[in-house]
Amino acid sequence: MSTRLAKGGRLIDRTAAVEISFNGKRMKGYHGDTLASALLANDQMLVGRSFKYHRPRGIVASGPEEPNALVNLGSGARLEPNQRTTMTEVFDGLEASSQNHWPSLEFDVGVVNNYVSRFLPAGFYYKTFIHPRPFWKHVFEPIIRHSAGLGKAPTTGDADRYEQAYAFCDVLVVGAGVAGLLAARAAAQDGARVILLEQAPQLGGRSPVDETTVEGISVEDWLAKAEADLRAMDNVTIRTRTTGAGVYDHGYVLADERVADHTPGDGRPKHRLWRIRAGKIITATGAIERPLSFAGNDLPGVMLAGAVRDFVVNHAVSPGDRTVVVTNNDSAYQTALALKAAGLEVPVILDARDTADGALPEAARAAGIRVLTGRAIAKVKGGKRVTGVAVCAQAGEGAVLEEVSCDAVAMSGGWSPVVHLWSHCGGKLLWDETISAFVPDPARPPLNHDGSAMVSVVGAAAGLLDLPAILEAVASTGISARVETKGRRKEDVTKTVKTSVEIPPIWVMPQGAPITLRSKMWLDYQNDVKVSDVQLAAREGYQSVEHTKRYTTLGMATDQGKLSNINGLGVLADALGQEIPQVGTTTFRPPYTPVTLGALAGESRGEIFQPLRRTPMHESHEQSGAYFEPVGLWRRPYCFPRAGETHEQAVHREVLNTRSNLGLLDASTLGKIIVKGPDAGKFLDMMYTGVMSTLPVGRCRYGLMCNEQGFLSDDGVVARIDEDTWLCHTTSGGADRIHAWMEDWLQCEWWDWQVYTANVTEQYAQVAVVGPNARKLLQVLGGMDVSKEALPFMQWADGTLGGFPVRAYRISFSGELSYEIAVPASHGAAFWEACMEAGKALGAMPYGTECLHIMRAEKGFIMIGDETDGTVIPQDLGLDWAISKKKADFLGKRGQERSFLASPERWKLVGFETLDGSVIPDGSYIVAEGVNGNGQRNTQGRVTSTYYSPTLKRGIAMGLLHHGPQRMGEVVEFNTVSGGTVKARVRDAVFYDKDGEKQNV
Amino acid sequence: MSDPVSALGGVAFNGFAEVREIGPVGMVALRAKDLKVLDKAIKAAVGTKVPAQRRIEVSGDRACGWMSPDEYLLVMPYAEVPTALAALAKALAGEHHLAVDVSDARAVFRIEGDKAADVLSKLSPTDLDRLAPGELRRSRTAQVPAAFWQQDGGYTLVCFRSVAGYVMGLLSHSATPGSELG
Amino acid sequence: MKRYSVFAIAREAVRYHMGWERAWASPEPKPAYDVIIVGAGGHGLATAYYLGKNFGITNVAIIEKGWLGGGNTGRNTTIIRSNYLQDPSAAIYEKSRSLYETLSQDLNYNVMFSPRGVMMLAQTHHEVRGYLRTQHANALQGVATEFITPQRVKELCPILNIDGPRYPVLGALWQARGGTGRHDAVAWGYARACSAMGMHIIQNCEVKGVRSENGAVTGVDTTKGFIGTKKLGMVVAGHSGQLAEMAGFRLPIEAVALQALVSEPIKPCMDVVVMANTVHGYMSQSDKGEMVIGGGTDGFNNYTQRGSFHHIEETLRALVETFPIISRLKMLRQWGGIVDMTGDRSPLISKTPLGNCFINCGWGTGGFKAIPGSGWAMAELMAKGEPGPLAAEFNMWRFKEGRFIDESVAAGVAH
Amino acid sequence: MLTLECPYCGVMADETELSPGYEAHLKRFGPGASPEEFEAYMFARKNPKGVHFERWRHSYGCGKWFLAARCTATLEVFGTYPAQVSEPPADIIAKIQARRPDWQPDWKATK
Repeated sequence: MSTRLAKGGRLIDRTAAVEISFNGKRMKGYHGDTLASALLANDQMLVGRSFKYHRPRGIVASGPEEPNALVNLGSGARLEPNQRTTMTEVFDGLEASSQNHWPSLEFDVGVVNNYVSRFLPAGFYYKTFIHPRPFWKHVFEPIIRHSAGLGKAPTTGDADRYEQAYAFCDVLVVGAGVAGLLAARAAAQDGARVILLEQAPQLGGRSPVDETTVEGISVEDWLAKAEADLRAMDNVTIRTRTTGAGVYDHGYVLADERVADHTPGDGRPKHRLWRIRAGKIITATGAIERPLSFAGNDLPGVMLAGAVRDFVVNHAVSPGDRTVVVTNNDSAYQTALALKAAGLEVPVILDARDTADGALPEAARAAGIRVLTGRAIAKVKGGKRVTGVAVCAQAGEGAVLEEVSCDAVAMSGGWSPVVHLWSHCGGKLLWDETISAFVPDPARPPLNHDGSAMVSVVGAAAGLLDLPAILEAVASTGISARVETKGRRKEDVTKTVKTSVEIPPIWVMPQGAPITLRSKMWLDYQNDVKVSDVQLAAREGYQSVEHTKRYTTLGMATDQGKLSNINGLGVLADALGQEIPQVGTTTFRPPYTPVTLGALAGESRGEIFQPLRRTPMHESHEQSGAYFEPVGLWRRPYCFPRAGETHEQAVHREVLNTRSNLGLLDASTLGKIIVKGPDAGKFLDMMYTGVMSTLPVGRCRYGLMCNEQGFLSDDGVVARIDEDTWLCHTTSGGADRIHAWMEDWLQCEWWDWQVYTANVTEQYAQVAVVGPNARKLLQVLGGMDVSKEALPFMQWADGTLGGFPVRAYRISFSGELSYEIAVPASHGAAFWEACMEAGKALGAMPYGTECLHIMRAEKGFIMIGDETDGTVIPQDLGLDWAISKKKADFLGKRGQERSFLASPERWKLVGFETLDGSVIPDGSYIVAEGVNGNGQRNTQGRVTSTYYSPTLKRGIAMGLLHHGPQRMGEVVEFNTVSGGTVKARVRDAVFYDKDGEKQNV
Repeated sequence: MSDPVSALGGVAFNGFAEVREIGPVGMVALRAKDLKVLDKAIKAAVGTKVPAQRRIEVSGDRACGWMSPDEYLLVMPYAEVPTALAALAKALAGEHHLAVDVSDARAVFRIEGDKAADVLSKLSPTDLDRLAPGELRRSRTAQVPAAFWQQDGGYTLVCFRSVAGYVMGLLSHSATPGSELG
Repeated sequence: MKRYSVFAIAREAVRYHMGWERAWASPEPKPAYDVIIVGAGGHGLATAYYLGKNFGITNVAIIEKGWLGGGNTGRNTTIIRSNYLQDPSAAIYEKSRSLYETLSQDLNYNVMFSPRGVMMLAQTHHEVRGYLRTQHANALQGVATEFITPQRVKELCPILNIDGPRYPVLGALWQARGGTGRHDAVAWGYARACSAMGMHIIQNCEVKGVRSENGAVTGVDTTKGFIGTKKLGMVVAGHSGQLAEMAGFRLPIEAVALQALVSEPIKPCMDVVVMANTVHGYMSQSDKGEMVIGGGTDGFNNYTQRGSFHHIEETLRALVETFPIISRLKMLRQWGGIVDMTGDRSPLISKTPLGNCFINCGWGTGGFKAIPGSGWAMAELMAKGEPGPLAAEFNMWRFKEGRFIDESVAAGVAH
Repeated sequence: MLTLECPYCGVMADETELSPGYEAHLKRFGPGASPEEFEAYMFARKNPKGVHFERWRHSYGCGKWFLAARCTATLEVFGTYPAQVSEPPADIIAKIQARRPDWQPDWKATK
């Protein structure tokens, strides 16, 4: 059984005990434990179930590569599924539960899949569940879905907050093992601004476990000095608990800092996502140990040798009293020695190699450990945990030579450099036969914006698996990044130094294992992919490594193949009779380890999810109980419901009141762009379909803007301010877009024209004062002459009203007597209040956007976004009067001349009134006879605006109809979604006050 | 007439740095390029010289910032805008230019304290270590445009008025105690 | 071709699955074929399949630069729907969707079409009107869609936050027979069926040149030598511009990166596909339990299959706000593909300036759902030399006339 | 995640401070242009896999459009320059050819 040793444990603080719970069981751990080490210390070997077969699973690794020991951490608003126990620091009160089983971890019904696993090989679901057809969705798929998945889905929102931060540096070093520390120091000593990231809470990487001395002094002292040196330099920033997650183009690196995972609820952000721009990236990300493929290698108690060593040395946890070590390289002997040193038994080391005579094997022998070379594990014995191994010859087919009882197996299949960050942005790899692994190819690095190498690799990540080689690489050629920051280039370190470590390719154990054994050898633990599955994929022609991966799901688990990819590739290459470099590798995609979505969303939640644009009167509307609708990033009052009113009732009241008394609209969101200069008139004549250069000073003119395709994109009233200044109003959503559009043409096409623009939308609050009492209100406020004579329709004037400096425009979008009053935004709220106050006696009520829409529809005015949808030209809307026939050119003119746009067969705007007075359904189409070549019902038009008119007490509508204006009086049919139609008569689109008597008073 | 009201009425948040909305502040956007009289015009309006690329020239409560090759931001007390506009109009008479009052279209914030830079570092993709004194940077804070510069041991930040509430929310979230980048 | 079935699995299980035959052959190219399709993605393979199935044309080679199904077919978010606004789009996507319904049976390969339903949220009044329009159009197009209430939205997808606060859900356009499929299986299933008809799928064979005489293609130069053909079909998505250039014409296409991501798997919590276009994000849950999430496209030409990361962040902001429970899930993997965007964001299934050369491209962000219908229409075009009704409107001359098929009028983004 | 130097501000701008604008140096065709010319102006794009000239706007900065020479296959940037030119300047061409010796302009220089 696994347990806590009486002494030792480099990282744990035995004076700081914490209590945790796992599946409701209370357990004791120490500060400095990971959840994995604490579980092992409490003999919790069985920690989860696999994805497909629901086989019992234990802890395999000690780092982020762990595929099995994932738990639901916390509960409620702090529940996090799929937490890696190996990366979770314990804290007092930690709650965790195991995943992917029902009803319990010990007794899981899903394990039935395991008993029929022979019927569920790789890709079985592609070959079955085909008949009967509805069964996939309704029977098979639900079963598969419930059997798959891992952690629990949270059911509530998140109690924690997240944030992001930007950082910049000359050199970013990822990984603070010996190589990373040396790289950071070298770069910093050259004056570079350095950031050093380390995923663990402490620096040092594997060195405290794997080394005794560095550069002649004890590893502890060396690390302490290295850290102290770095911390003393103010051009170095060290961030622990921070994983370099992804490398993107132009030196952009994403790093996930786990700020408060280990102190939940302390008010700090849970994670902080760093977005770092680095001049140069040095990855010192080490290497990950590979499992060996032998039958039963997935049983709880079979662990990576390095992990066993970590748990013993770092946390004083033994995986068992008797641990068999199985390996193809020397490093696992360190595990045997560490176990022995901790007073535990290592009954045998099984080494697949024919000889093992390096220093470590000799040391093991000297320590009295039995070493057998040329040997392999034929089979691991046990159910929910290891009870022993059957030993065979590696060269044979698995005939059992002896059986050894044990409660743990420490395995090492060699080490794979962590090349992820090198590869994210296109760095290429080389197959290194010495260590049987892919290493970065320094000749083909990922490129930075200037074409230079963006990433270099040091240490074990570069394939240098021994400390002397790492040190020699630094000493002999220096850090390439360091020299490059000074503008020189040198050969990359990895070219000149070779590691002394040799790792032979051992992909299957024993090499001649029959199918009965191969179908029990796990490559991908979590996804239950076995050696036999990869071989099956190869036989069936899924020969590309991408095909094999996708067909078998190899490497698609939450560890993304960190443990399984190379072994799987080896098996595939053997099955295809090819070399590994020919087979290639799958693409490494970010992130290196999974990143919490909340951290990626950052601060953008709740109130600051998106910018909310507020007018100066926004608060007043809120106090008035306005119901808002989003318009772009603005929110505009849709209506101002009173107590007991529905929105519809409120809108109708607002319409009737505005038409009979006085309505006030917050029109501040309307875009306002000043265009000034000697060429401004010429410029506006290009921007608008009509002529603006001839507009007299003091006058207003309605204008249309089209894109180069000819489609209508915006409209608004243009005012001539002085000889060379115009003010262009745009739609509420259009101000920024139209301003950018103007600048685009001025900067990129007509750059010699003398025109300046300024977007002054937010400088002014604007109030539309609308209705028969509009003039009276302004007269009550007083200060300027707003009479018909002084300020006729479509003119503007500056002056004061109620003491406010204003610009008054006499324009109308409602058909009523109407003014739009612009005041500086800082006075907007006060002006609005003044209008409301003065309007009390005149029946003033605020109105919202829906009332505005109905009033304009009653008048037959078009609305950008309703009558237009990006495919409509002004001519479709009968706006030919606003299109100059004289101008040689304007934006959109040539586009409108194209055959489809100039065709007389287009749908054109008309009004509709239903025969029964009802409202035509929103979105309805006008049906035509017959069907088209695809069997779709023919259409001849559609509704674009349809409302109940409270003024006329009936439904009114506008829409586009084939040959519309020629068909007045005709009855057409609009479709309904229930299959029926609504009959409506074609008519003029102006329903109300056709002669404009109401606005010209 | 009422007193002018800034977007947030001077709201403040005390986190690990202090964040304050200030204002109203007088601002004029001036667009002009390659004019001999520009020196004189800016001098007359705000009393500073013409800023070089990306610089802001500060003189007491007035300043002139470089916004683009043909745009300057003139800063002054709110009440002085009409005078400044008149001065510009006079100095630039007959020259192609555009000078408009944008005082009401902007919101201005101060971020103060030892760790003021941490607040901005969370929101703006700019290298604040390399932001020189007197340098005006136009960039973004999270999802909206902003301009900022170092001043009086902190930062002055200008954004659009309509998003002042959003920017205050961002700055407060970023300045929450315990979240120092440290 | 040995048929796949539960009985075949049982038979093979007894002998440890040693008797399965290859899903498709790997032949060397012949000197010439009746038809060459360049591109063994979903669209190319489907084109070949329907050439054989509907027109009896089987002397066909499908040439692939890399591995079959290795482009956008294997990189998308597998959404299948046909609730399009414009008639030509609705026609081809509905044809496609209906072919997906029986594709597993037709191919004898389980492509796991799962009609779990697709909903497109309406979160502004403008969007409500847009979807009501689509619904009315769909009613006349024979596409079954329905505009549903917020309450129904919540019933169908309980993890959705319909109350905002920023963008409360006002309703949704719901297509119950939309859903998802297994993208790789679609390519593999078609490949197996094509191979069974005797067609040649030639992988790792890059086209380096297109030869033509008198306005007609004679064959292609490839890394495996010259291969002659009577008809050429170009079905290479993001690389269409490159191939067209070899053939001597230019396309209304920009190649940009589109990104997607998956979370770590969790137990089932979402049984529909949700698209939230106001905030720009969409999500579904795969059978494995991963949340499958789509991001936006970059706005610049990019052939790297790596997009710009801020699009991922923008998408996740939107989705965390829409589905608050996902903030504690983790992004497991993100990737990009090269998508080909036309001037109106609708595809080309078209004749070209070369008489016997045809092109199928421009599917932009919406290609997967179109695979069967696209193949069907392209096969008809290639077999007859003239488009049938499904392809007719998707010709490449529509841009000159201004005859757009513009879906963006209904929704901010098309997927 | 690109960084491009704004030639007006002289800052290395983050991609998120910029707005992309696709192919540069398009010649506008207006009224009087043939259908083919207008179609090509609106739609026919070089869309090259390799050296490309494109428009960017420093939208969160100075608001100005500038042009960039960039490789669409590697995302390397050869240089940026102001938008007020009808073809890439000679120094940009030289920078491109320094790194892509085989690359040749596909237009005829006007000066």
